[in-house]
Amino acid sequence: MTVESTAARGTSRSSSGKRTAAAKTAAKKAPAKKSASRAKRGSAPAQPELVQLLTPEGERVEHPDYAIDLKPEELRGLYRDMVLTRRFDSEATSLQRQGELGLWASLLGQEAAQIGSGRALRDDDYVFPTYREHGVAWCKGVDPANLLGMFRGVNNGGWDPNSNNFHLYTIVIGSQALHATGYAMGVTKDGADSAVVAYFGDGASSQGDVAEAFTFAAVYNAPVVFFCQNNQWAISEPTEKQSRVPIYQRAAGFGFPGVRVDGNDVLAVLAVTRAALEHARSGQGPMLVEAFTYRMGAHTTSDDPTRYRADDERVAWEAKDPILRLRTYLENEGLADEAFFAGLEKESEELGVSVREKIRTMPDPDTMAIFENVYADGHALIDEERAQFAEYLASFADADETAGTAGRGH
Amino acid sequence: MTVESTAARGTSRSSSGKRTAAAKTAAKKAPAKKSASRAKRGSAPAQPELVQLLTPEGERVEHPDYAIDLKPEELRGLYRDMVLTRRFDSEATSLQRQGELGLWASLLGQEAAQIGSGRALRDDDYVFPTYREHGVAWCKGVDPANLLGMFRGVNNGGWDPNSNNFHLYTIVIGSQALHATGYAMGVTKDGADSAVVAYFGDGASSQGDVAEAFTFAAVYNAPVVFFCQNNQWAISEPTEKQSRVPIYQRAAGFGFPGVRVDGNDVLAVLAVTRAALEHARSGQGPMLVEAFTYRMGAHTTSDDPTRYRADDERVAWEAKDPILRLRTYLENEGLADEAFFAGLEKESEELGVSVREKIRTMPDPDTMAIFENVYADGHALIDEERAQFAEYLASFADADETAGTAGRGH
Amino acid sequence: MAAKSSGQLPVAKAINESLRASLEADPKVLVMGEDVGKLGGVFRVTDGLQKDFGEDRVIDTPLAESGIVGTAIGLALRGYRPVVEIQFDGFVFPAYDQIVTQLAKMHARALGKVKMPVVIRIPYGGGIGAVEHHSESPEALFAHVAGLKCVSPSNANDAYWMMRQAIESDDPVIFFEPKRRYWDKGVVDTSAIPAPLHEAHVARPGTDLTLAAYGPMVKTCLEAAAAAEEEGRSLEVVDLRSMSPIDFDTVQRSVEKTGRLVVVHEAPVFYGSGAEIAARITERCFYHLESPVLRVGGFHAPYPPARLEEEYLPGLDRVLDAVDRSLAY
Amino acid sequence: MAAKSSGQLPVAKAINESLRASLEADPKVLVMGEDVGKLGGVFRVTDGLQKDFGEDRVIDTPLAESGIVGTAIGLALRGYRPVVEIQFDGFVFPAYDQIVTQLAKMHARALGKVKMPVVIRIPYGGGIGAVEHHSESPEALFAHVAGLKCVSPSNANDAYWMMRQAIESDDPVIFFEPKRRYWDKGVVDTSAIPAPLHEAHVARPGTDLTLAAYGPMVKTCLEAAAAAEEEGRSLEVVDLRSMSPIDFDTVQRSVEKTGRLVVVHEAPVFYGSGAEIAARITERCFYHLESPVLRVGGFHAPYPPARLEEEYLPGLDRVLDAVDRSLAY
Ligand SMILES: Cc1ncc(C[n+]2csc(CCOP(=O)(O)OP(=O)(O)O)c2C)c(N)n1
Ligand SMILES: Cc1ncc(C[n+]2csc(CCOP(=O)(O)OP(=O)(O)O)c2C)c(N)n1
Ligand SMILES: [Mg+2]
Ligand SMILES: [Mg+2]
Repeated sequence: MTVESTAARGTSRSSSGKRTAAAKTAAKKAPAKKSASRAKRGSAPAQPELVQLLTPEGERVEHPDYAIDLKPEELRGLYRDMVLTRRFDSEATSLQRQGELGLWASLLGQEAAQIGSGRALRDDDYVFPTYREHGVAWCKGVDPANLLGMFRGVNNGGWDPNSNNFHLYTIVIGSQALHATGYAMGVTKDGADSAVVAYFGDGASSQGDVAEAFTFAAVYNAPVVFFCQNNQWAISEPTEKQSRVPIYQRAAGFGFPGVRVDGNDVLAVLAVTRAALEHARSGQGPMLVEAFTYRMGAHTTSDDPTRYRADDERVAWEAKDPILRLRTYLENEGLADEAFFAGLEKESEELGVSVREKIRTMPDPDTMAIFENVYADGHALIDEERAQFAEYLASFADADETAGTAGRGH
Repeated sequence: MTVESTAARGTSRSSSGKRTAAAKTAAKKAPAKKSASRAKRGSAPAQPELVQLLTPEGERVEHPDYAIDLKPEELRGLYRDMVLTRRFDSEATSLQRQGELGLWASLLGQEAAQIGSGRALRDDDYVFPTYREHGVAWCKGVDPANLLGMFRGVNNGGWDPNSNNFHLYTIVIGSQALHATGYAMGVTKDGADSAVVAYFGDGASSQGDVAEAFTFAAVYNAPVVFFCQNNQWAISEPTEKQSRVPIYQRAAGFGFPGVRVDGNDVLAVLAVTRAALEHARSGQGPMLVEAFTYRMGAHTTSDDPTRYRADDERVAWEAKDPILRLRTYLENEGLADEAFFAGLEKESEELGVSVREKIRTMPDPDTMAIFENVYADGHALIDEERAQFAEYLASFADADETAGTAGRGH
Repeated sequence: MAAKSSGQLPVAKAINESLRASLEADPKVLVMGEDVGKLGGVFRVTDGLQKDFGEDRVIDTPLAESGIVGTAIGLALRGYRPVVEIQFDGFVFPAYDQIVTQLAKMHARALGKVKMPVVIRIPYGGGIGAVEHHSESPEALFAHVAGLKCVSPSNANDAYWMMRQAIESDDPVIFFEPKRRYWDKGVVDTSAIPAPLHEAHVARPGTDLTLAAYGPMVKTCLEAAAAAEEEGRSLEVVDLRSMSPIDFDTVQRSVEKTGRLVVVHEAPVFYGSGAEIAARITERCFYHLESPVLRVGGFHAPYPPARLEEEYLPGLDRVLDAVDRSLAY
Repeated sequence: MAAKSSGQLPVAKAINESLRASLEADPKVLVMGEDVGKLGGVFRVTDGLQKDFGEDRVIDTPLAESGIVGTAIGLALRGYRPVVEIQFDGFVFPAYDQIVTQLAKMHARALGKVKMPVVIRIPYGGGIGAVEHHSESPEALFAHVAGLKCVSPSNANDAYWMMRQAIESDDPVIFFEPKRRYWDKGVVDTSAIPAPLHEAHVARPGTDLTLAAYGPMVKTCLEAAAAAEEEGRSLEVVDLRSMSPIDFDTVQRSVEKTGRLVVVHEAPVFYGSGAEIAARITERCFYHLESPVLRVGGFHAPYPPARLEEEYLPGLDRVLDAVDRSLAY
């Protein structure tokens, strides 16, 4: 087993090094005290268990609790999903650099966590994403170009959540965990056996809303899977700033199971998420999955990670690349041939082209869209303001017509 | 050991009965599934450990982790504290009935939890209470009459928190857990070895603020003891509506120890709180103490518990009365004589009289107090409004003088 | 059954009947909050509902307001119509983030693809001798937020009908219940056709000056108008009923007639709803106003302890003082 | 060292220098928030502070705004003076409960026995092409709340001095930083004696009409005044600087001179600060006003996606349109 090779950080980060040292000192200070022994009872094992089915070297390994048996085309399918997702993501990053998008939140490095969990879903399962679940959106069949609308600044959510059971991106950290829980409560009321997945990050685990979602889900036994992508960074803050024990352990204290999975291992993520969904579906309530992964890129295109983290950390994680390891496995086992990889390369290229084209022709919203959809049943003030603004805008048109001069800019 | 006699409910409450039945059904549904076995890993043992040093029958028992050795006068002191606290509390309840107070939140039944924890404190330790910690206030030396101010409606907090290191009562559930944590962070910054205690209820354990306090305390290793009085009710809601596992287990998932203590056993509460304070003081960070107790009375004088709970539950808990069991022990062991009990009875009576007198002579605040202490450095609008209101009030005085008629009521 | 009732009901009971009728009319309607089940709420507004509609539809929640509103949003996304109770005005703030950033914006964020039929009931205002956080009037903090609607009934009939309409609305409605008027009785006509939810109502006609108010202050204004009549002054009282949107047309019509306006609310005057009404009515009626719009309300201070609330709250005298000042221009 | 700097600084850097000077001047001053440490904040306002003052005084916090403000309150109770950063306007709401029910009221609750010297820095407003929740102007939601003070500088010198004064204040101050002006340079004179924190400033004298604004809109108003001058109109621009308290005296003096007032802010007009200013100035200057106070601001709609913000935000033309309308009375 090479579980540690993924679990342990490639390079020791100075702050994390310090924390360990500090903990040791504290323990030394009062070694004979009873409270120290009690402290141990409450705290975590040093090396948390990490479910892994495919090592970074592309070797299949077994796990006593989580088995998976996939057909070659299923394995190729997962590979294809990850490759296309990465391609879409890097295309979006370029489009941002070219000024077509105002911002982009890349999922680079998190493809296995997203495709593995996304492919565990049934059509009737419902997803509540953060702003980074482009791979899950892909699995749910959301048109990738639609994901770009809010980053381009043409809307705040460019798809109908109900047409793919994929909720809108949520920017206020942690909020969606409660929406997912409420939705899952509704699923139970309807007597359905669908499940709901709430995605969130390591940083989000600190938000009160996430804890309240745990409480509500436990109390109502709601069929919701809390899926935490621990990519080890919340912008510039390492996970140590959010928790001093692994995040999956949070669940037990709320009365439901938690498990940590190698988030760069698409097979393990798929197996664990399937089990969690089944747990929810079968009336056993919520479960927390912590996918231990790594944010390979910047937080968003506005971020500069060189200010706060060493490059060798990222380099070390490159060796655990989720796509690479599945490719090695496919190649080693002869499960995919050259033609497959070549075909995928072409498909990738085409996806890039189509996304580029779609974004470049994506129209700006009409000015009067400002006043649309604020209320479903209307609001007198909106009507008044819309009319006044239209009149105001028209006054420029009149001025243009009569004097031939443009307005002075709003 | 008669631990169960306190831990188990005297009567099975129908809703709790249902929950157990439902859980059993769910487990039966998928007994062979792996996810079921995983579920067990995450959930609690059926009979949570409860630290007890004095049984409901007044028998001293030992606990492997928590020892205590008190002198007879210390034991009598604890008894006295509980008796006087109960007396003060029942006096306040009567005063409410007589219209002297607008409301009262009785601590009846929780004397051991409060005196046990309150007497574990050093003078330099700081307490952040809810609205029910009259016994802790007593231990910290706050004049009991001062506690009545907010319930009488003459102020929103009638004491200087810094003169007794006892913060003001906090009504917004859970808020004070964060204040305590921040205060404890400050203690660490100051290099002091004081500890801080945040009191909260079982209901409060659901609030996001309490979870965030756990996170901050863990991350900064703050010397704060989270002291949860699980009196089993949040107004009309039993603890099952807040958590499906014992609350003390919440702590481990945040990376610090939690322990459940018999909250009606003053010796056990004292021992456990001492250990938790020592844990905090010695640089080991936060700890959660769940004192398992029972709210013998109504939530407040405005509440009518007959609407939502069976009287036999309360009756069953009477057998576990915290004062009675210590009295039995004192009497059985010959640690207190008739004179002591008679003296205490007299002291009790005097306390009642003095509280009654103080409350009846407690003056109403001056009208203009409305404008006082809104800002430390003043605010132009307050000055304006104060002046206008004074002028307005004066106009009635003028009218009174000239016409001899009273104002029409503000 | 209860829906046929028509007669004298206290405001709290009228809301209870309204919730009951809504639960009966639409299986998607849910009632949720702290202590709304067996206890029937601390004001008994949900009394008996859990018994009759079950724990699945009348839901005692954990003690966490953000959780209550956040899960209500999720339930709405699933097609339910949750009616959420916040126990007291001062306890809505833990849910403020979910209300402002999620509930209010979800419909717009989804370009209209999802609806948010969530009602948030808040017993609000003072006058009941309560402790801190139990007497506040935070309506301006919600009315400023686009995507929300805010209403407050002043009497039993409105309480019944406005609640039914709020539950039927596809928009989130913050429903401010005038808790000091819970016990005031009025005729509830459950067979009448109600006025639109956001329409103001001339509660008492008059010619000399307009008093505009909503919720608990309508009664105070009506009493003031009655007292003024004895002094030979004819005050018109407009019951606004809705703080977002505000029916400025009705106020404007009144002010065009009377030439004077005093706005009365319990909430602090500074940045309160009176400011919005004063600003807009002054713009609309600049040439009709014979005196500036005056405001009577709370001071820029925390709600005081109960023994001072009578002085703090706008009462008959403070309203009439403002009337005097307005008429003195 | 840095405190001696005097010269052209961008607003963001001026705040950075101000924080630095405050950290140097008083060991009780702390800086805390998400990413304020190594990263120096997403706008680099706290750049270099952790390096120079250590992790004990410049504190990266967990991602939980209620936790940040709640622990800041506790630290203030222990004698510290925390300066809290909220990363963007739209993320202050999880902390709203702690701000409104605890921070704002603690001093009054304790009958003056404790003080709450906490500054909450909020980069606010639009114009930077950001995604949802990153462009809002929620100041009215704080100014309505007694116990808080709210200020917003419009230029680098004020940014420096007002921050120093806010930190020195024993009251909680919500410090709204005009994020679209972070990069605008101005002279900062660190040796001058600053004006009182809550005093308004006549940024440009004029005679025909008063424009009142604060924060980012002051620049817009100054530009509008310059453009109006070309058309022969003399506009006076009042930089309010403080939204609670508001220096009504200065506005009143100006309006008594000009007879006309237009209030400009990015926040939605409905229940916005313009309403309070309009209501009070109309009361104070009823006989001086030649036209109703007009308001220019955001619409009653969520802040729109970036591609619409130029239309949504009050700009030169909308201000001048209001000026035209006011003068047409
Ligand atoms: C309530 C709130 N506070 C702050 C932010 C600003 N912010 C955006 S992303 C982020 C970090 C999130 O970290 P994490 O939860 O680990 O997710 P990741 O970005 O790593 O996927 C922060 C602080 C926000 N969006 N919402
Ligand atoms: C934020 C908030 N929500 C609701 C309330 C109303 N309320 C007051 S006490 C209480 C129950 C508290 O239960 P618990 O935490 O168990 O404490 P106990 O009263 O049992 O001591 C509730 C819901 C409140 N004070 N604050
Ligand atoms: Mg992260
Ligand atoms: Mg309780």
